[in-house]
Amino acid sequence: MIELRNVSLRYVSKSGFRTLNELEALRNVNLVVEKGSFTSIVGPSGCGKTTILKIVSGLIQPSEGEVFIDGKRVEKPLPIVGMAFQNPVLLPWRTVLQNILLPLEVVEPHRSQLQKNRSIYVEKALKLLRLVGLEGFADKKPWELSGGMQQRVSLCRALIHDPEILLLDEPFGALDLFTREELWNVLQNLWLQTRCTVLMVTHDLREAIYLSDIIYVMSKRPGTVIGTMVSDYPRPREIDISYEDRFVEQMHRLREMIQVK
Amino acid sequence: MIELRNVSLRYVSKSGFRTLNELEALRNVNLVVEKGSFTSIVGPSGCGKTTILKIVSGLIQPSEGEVFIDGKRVEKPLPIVGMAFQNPVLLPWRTVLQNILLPLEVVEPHRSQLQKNRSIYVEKALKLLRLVGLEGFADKKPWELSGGMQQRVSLCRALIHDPEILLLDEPFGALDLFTREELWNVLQNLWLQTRCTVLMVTHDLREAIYLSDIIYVMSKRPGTVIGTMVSDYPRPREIDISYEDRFVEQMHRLREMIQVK
Amino acid sequence: MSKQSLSSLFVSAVKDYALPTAVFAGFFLLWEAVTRIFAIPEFILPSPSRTVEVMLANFPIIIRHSYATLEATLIGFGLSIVFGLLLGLAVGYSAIIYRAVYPLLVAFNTIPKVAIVPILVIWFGIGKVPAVLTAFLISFFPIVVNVAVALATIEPEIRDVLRSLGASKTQIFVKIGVPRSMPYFFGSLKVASTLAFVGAVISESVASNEGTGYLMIAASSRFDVPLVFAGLLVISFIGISLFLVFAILEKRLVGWAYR
Amino acid sequence: MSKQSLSSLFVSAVKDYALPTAVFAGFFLLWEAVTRIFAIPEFILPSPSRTVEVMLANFPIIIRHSYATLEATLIGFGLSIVFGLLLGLAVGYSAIIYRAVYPLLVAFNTIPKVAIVPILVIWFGIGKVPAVLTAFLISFFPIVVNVAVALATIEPEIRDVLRSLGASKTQIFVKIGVPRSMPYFFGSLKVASTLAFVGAVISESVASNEGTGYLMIAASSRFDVPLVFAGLLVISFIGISLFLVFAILEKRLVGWAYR
Amino acid sequence: SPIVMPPPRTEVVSIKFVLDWAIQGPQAPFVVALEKGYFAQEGLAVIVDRGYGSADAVTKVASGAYQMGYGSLDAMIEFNVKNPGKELIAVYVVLNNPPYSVITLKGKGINSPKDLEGKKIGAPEGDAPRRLFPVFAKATGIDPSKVEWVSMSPPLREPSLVKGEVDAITGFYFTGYLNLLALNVNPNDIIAFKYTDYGVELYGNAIMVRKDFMQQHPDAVAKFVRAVNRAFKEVIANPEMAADLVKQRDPLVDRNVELERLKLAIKDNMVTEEVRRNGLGAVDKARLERAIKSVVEAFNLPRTPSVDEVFTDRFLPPKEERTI
Ligand SMILES: Nc1ncnc2c1ncn2[C@@H]1O[C@H](COP(=O)(O)OP(=O)(O)OP(=O)(O)O)[C@@H](O)[C@H]1O
Ligand SMILES: Nc1ncnc2c1ncn2[C@@H]1O[C@H](COP(=O)(O)OP(=O)(O)OP(=O)(O)O)[C@@H](O)[C@H]1O
Ligand SMILES: [Mg+2]
Ligand SMILES: [Mg+2]
Repeated sequence: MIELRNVSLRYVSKSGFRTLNELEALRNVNLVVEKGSFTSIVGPSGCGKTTILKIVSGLIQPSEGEVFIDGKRVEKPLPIVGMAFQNPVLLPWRTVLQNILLPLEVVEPHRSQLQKNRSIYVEKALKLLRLVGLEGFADKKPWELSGGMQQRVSLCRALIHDPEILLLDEPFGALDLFTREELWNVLQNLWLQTRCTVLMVTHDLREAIYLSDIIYVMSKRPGTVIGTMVSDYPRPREIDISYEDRFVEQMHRLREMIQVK
Repeated sequence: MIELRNVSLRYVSKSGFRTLNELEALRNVNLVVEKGSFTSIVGPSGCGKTTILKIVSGLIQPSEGEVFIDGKRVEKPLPIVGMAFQNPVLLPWRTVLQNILLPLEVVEPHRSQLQKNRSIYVEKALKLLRLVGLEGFADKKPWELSGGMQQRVSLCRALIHDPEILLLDEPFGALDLFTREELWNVLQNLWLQTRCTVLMVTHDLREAIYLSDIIYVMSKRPGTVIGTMVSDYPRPREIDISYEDRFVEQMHRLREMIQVK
Repeated sequence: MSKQSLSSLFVSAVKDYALPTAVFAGFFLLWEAVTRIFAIPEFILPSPSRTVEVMLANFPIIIRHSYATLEATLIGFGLSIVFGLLLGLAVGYSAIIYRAVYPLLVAFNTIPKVAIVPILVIWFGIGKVPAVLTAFLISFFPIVVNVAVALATIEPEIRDVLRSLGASKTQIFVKIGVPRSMPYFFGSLKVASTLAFVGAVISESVASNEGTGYLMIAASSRFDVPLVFAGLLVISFIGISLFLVFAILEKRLVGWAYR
Repeated sequence: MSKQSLSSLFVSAVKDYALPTAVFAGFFLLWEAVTRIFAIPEFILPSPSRTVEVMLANFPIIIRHSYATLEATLIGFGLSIVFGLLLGLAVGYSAIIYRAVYPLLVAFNTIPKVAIVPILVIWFGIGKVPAVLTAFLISFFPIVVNVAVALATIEPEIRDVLRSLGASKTQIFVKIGVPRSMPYFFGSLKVASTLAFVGAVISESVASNEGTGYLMIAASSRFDVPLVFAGLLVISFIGISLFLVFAILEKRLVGWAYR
Repeated sequence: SPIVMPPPRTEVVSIKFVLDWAIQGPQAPFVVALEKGYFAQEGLAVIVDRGYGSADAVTKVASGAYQMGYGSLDAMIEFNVKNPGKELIAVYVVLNNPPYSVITLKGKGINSPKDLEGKKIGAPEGDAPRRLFPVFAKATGIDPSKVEWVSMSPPLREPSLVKGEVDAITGFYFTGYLNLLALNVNPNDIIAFKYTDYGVELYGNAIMVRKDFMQQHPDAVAKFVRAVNRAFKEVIANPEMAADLVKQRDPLVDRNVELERLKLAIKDNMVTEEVRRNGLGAVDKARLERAIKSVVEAFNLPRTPSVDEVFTDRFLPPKEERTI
């Protein structure tokens, strides 16, 4: 379970000892992600969604308030977290496959087994690549891939070490509609198998409702939670449900929640 | 007018003199963008959309076929082109404002006037920033902006030198629905004023129909044009038209065109 | 990164000033201890206390000679920056120039500059010019290498931003190459400035009537080793001062790279 | 970038081999011409033809001495790589270590190593050890600087990829710091390897019974300037060979940075 | 010649010996002793290294890096006065007259020492003839303050003289003379003022030893001196053979040049009137006393060492073995 209690965050620009200016990105954010649930965050550009993910992952510390994962305060990044960043950020000196294997070289218990079970892990990575539609690209360098392809590689990298907590920052932002819908189902299936806790940022309301149990709506900067919506369609869900009237109506409601501001 | 005649492109990985492997990205692409028109390209991830923009801009040369702009063969990049890349690629040592002013330091006649008319150009840049909703961020460094904000800055940079040809690679991909719709109208208004030739890549079919005169649909890799659709709503268009039945129906048709493959 | 408290301010201040001072103090203490414990004779390695004593006693002379060295160093170093930058840009920009010029540069730099000083002396006479030239010749290579690497490794994505505007190669240099290579350029300046000092001193020790190099040779031939070390100490101080100037410039100009 | 034709293949081949050869040939021709046109006496600057003549006449001796120099250089250079890398990692990683150690390093490098050789000789005797140590001491600084800069300028975005996995500082070093700094590391190796040669030769010229430095001093004290230059020529050739080894390694290891 | 006795069963003492300069003709006595195995026959394991000037040799011996060395007496005197407790002492003088000289060329307008006034003289800062120039000036009655010195490293001297950068140089006569010949200067154009020709009473280079080593290993020092003395006599008798051995030791040298250099040294510096009278290696105490005074004056030393502090004759072989 992930819990944000009264989290505020100010970005400070410093020059030497002097504070040049401050920017309040988050104000009093309260947010709970139940263990094993799929939660999404939507909100206007620049409202602090990425900042929330970075706080949950322990990459930055809140200016005020606290973050708990399974009751323990987050003070530094945890290896049980897998994160797909908004930019793919693949390491240019590694091939696609080597990029995907990176977390295994860092996170225990995989790290000590990588040597021994390398072929098993490679097999797993190749399977993930196949799932996201990138069969045959394992040995390419990142810059030989298109933007959407890089994003998919970055998703594989977040998944490879079976994280208990999965943080996704617009994971399908650079993908076309069909690839996107395919990957929704891929993600849904993986999640149904592992039941890890997912916190996803997205701009696509359909995506949010289709994949999530709960959707948090955020206000403009300084970002704070201004509403939630439950999506209780039975799983596994299929694309067709998104054309159902109830779904479309929910999308409209979500839209209005954001628009009210 | 932009014209692609039988354009094919193969990416070649080399190691020293040896060719490691080839990847056929485009095959026999024929495409015409009328002068002053707004044209979009849609297609699956990795089908070569970005590649087409790079070929049109003269950044890469087609393996076969030819590209003409206003009847002249494109052999190298032209200063009349403004391009917003799929990644924002802002220069980290420059502030937001300085990033936007970059093209003016390179492209004539602005270059020779920049010194003299600096305040006018700065005014223009600040106006663009205001239009995309980034008032007050002129003096920030790029990495102090969120992903969507960076993308908007990159759009401003493509526009600052009043290019005759505007190439946009998923310019609104990282934006939430509302910011996106606002920017559609901003772009539409700018375009109605300047009537430059726009070629845009997008994954959002609504966006494509809303903004364009013509939409080209591309196949999976190796990419080629498999269909076109005309969008003839009178301008200026307003967001409401996208909820009209005809528009929704056109979206479904476009969707099917892509899905057929 | 995001918090700023009194205690962190204090920590920064300590980092900024106290620590280097402590390290230097420690270094001198160690040096003093070594010379005492092993009873190292003065004519091999004088203790720092003795060195400072001699330094103070001969301060005006040392300063005069150090000034001469500093002058030669700075002029030679200035030449290095200009030519190193230009050559680095050329080499980093064009693979052809890289292949053509690099091996020659490597060959040249493998040669100890001491071997070249006599030639310079014969051509330019004894005095300032050989010192300046030696400082230049010894210090331009690191600048060339780093600027060249920085240019050659510009990410194509960034380069394309300017190329797409029809920018000339020179413009890409100026707008991207130069600012992007700044952190490494400053790095190379740190190496180059120390080498420039070495070059000037070497040249002075081969043929000159002034400068720290001359002072050192003169002192050591009189068995006045503490004076040699006093000269070295002053040169080191000047070297550090120059380094601090760079450090400040660096902070202002390339802070973006060290976020 | 995307085209590959016979003609472009030919152009690459020319770039690869013909051009550097031509440049070298041109350099030697120029040198020969200068010595002839200005009738420069042999004791100032011997012509290349004379130098080569002397080189061939004394080939076995020169090779023996060059071998000694190469040995000292390589060992010293190896030490440089190891310690330079370690120190560079430490300095580049921790701002505290940076502030504490950097000024000391700068001060140390401002001192001409010639001044230190006698101390080394007193402690380690005449011969190979001082040469090795001098080669090491003179060449590790560029490595430290470049590795440190490369580490300190890692983009936070890339660093966060590993940090988010709970990676330790060491792991971030190994997985990102090291590969990312490779291009600059190789750049610094080019500078350091030439300096290592210089260091070995200098030490040999002050305290040794063998090596190119000894050969040069012996020859120059006999006014056999062509022999001095023959020694320099051989050292340069060895320097270029070492450079080529790096160039090949570089192409294999950091090709990604030069796309 | 004496029958070589099997060496007594004492431990082999190893001695590291540093020369004043490169291995050249005038260093032949040590080369010959080494190459012919005279040290080994005395039961000594000797290593001979080239040096980088007398000052450097003195320092290296004093520091303990070497046990014995070869260098000029003036450098040793200066060091001894400046570093009490680390003194060296000379045990055998090789160059009875120092080869110090001022060298110039015809056409520079210098025909007598007096003409040096107002002229530029090139020399390394630590060059012995340069530093002892006041002694020479006193002997010739010129004003040393009217001479302008130009500092340069040793190999730059002769080219600078030829190029006209300086009007004269100081240095060892046998070095400067031959270097000028190597630069294609006509021997008749070379003008040299040898210090000894003008009544300068100095001694040249000697074998020196650290005092503590001398006290611990008096036998070894005596054996070393004996071996060198034996070789020295052979060198004087047969310079050709000596030059061959020098060439053998350092293949890079030009044998004939070194032979020439050696012959010059023998003639001017090694076999003097005094040597014929007193034998090789010895000193004339009265002359040495005057020499010490000159050095003290020239170097502005705070103390005047006694003759016994500078030289001891207790290791000299019997006079008949030293006579030529
Ligand atoms: N490193 C930083 N330094 C200073 N300000 C920052 C930094 N990162 C983000 N900000 C500011 O914090 C605010 C929130 O940024 P964040 O990246 O969390 O937004 P976001 O919700 O992810 O937006 P988007 O949808 O555009 O990605 C923005 O106004 C941005 O300018
Ligand atoms: N520099 C490159 N080197 C080698 N292959 C490349 C390179 N750039 C692109 N490709 C390949 O060319 C194909 C088309 O790439 P492109 O970037 O044009 O796709 P795209 O249509 O823009 O995709 P997306 O929507 O994901 O951005 C992809 O399969 C990609 O792997
Ligand atoms: Mg974001
Ligand atoms: Mg693309």
